[in-house]
Amino acid sequence: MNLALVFDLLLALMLLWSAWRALAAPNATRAVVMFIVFGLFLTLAWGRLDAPDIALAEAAIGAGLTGALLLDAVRTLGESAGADAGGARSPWRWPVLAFSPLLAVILVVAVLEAPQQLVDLPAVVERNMGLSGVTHPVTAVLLNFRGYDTLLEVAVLLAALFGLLALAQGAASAATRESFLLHTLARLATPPMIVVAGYLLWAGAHQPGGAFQAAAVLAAAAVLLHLAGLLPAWVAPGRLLRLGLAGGLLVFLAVAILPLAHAPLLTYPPAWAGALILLVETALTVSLGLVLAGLFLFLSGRSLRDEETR
Amino acid sequence: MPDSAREFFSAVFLVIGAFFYLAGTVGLLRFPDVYTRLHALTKADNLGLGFLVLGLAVQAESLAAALKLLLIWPLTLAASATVGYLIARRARALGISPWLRPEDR
Amino acid sequence: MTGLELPLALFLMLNLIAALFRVARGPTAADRMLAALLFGTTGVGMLLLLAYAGGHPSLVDVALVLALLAAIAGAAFAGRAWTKESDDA
Amino acid sequence: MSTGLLYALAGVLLFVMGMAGAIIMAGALRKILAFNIMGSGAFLVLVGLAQRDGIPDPVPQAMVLTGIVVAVASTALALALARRLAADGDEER
Repeated sequence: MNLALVFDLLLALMLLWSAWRALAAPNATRAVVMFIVFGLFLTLAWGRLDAPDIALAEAAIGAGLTGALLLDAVRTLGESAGADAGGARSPWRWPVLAFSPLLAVILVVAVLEAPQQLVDLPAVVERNMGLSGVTHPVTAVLLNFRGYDTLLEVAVLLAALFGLLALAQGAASAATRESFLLHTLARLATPPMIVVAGYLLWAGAHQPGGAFQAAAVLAAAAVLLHLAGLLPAWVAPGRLLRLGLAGGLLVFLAVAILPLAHAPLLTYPPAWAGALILLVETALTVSLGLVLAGLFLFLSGRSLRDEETR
Repeated sequence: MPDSAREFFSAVFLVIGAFFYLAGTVGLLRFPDVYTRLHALTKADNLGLGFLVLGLAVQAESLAAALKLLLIWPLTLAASATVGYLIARRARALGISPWLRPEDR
Repeated sequence: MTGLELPLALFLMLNLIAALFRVARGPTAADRMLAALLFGTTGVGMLLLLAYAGGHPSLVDVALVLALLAAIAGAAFAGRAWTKESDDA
Repeated sequence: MSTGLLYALAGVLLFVMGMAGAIIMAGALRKILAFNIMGSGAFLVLVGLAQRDGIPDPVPQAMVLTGIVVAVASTALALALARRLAADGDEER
């Protein structure tokens, strides 16, 4: 019996089961806890799929950000917000439940019958690696071959944060004094988190890692400091914070536009590519770290209950 | 250390680690209340992962790789101690009373 | 590589599946969270085993990140989410 | 069956499950969870299908990597919307 296949099958079943429980659990806390478990299984699945870059991002975001965001939302939205249980009242319930298995069968057949790719992308990437300025293929795709995707994606992240800022209302709660133990842990864990973020940023050029994973770890450090009462929630961004939030996108844009005089957008001269990628990644790490931290820190504590108590 | 000895120690430590994971899981399933289950959980964190990391560090190719592995352990220790304390404190604040032996009730 | 890594990873996976029983049973929200935390530690262990079982060596980095952030969900749970109402139903 | 194909099939089922949940579920928080599950399913299909021959493909991996970061940003935005909706609903009452 092939042990790896057994492992994969069990993991796939656990993915489906935890997703199912996250949807069907009778109250919000349970649903969120199951969703955190789902994220863990997903991290393992990325590991099995030879995608350590994604596993790193999933681990950092799932454990550091999504969990805290959703658990905070459980408190502020209230346990029973919007008749959370099961959703038995939707008029679409039966049609959707009847149609879903059919759709699943169609999609499964489509996946099984999917034609081979016309272009052998891994080979194309492999051939062009010499021009990319880095030796890790995922980083080469992310910041060189498909750089414009990443550029726009950074803009999308910033737009999401702006949207969130426009919606946030009510006073953010002040940081509460948490227990001495959590305090100490946050103080002890933050320096290694920053070191690990720096390591991931540096490693991205030749092995899995890079700006996104490093930024997620930095944001997680901010979340931990806030939970420990060492970092107050953000109310409105001051000038320095605004510069920090937008800086990564601005640096990326500048690097993208500069070669326009004699080449298309985002074509780095191969000799400079490595240095330019490191520059962009460093700026992105700081900026995205602030953006991702902002997603939690601007939201934290602005709640229904604050409205009620006023 | 010769390779065969390294493999032997590695295997022994890995199996001990797996045993403590099993112990943690059994405790989580069989213990009567939150407080005792916390105790079971931290066995998996402290000893299970500890021995597992040790077992892998023995067979690591370089000192740096072994040190990276060994760094994971104290991080998990600190996290599990803190979270264990926070959950126990919260449980008390919510008025969950600890389980007592029938004769002590 | 001792050849034990993959079988042990599978063993830990079976352990997790047993622990799911606690997630399903509760009774308090904390019991579910404890199981989730056990999943975290076991996940770290499995990633390390997979890394040494011939998988990608940087899975060790993933395990390191997971271990580094292990306290966050638990702290958010104890500090924010767990209230009397979480244990109903 | 290759590892890639196995997870692509799991991804299909997660996608359908998430989609059904996003339509049926009543609570905002559940809808957000359902959307996330749907997205994770799509990510698994994207990477798994490209790697069904067992060769890692960096192109979908890079896309999914950024996709995960965008997913958490949209989750946060959705949670902010849900809070605003809940707060406004309270004022009207």
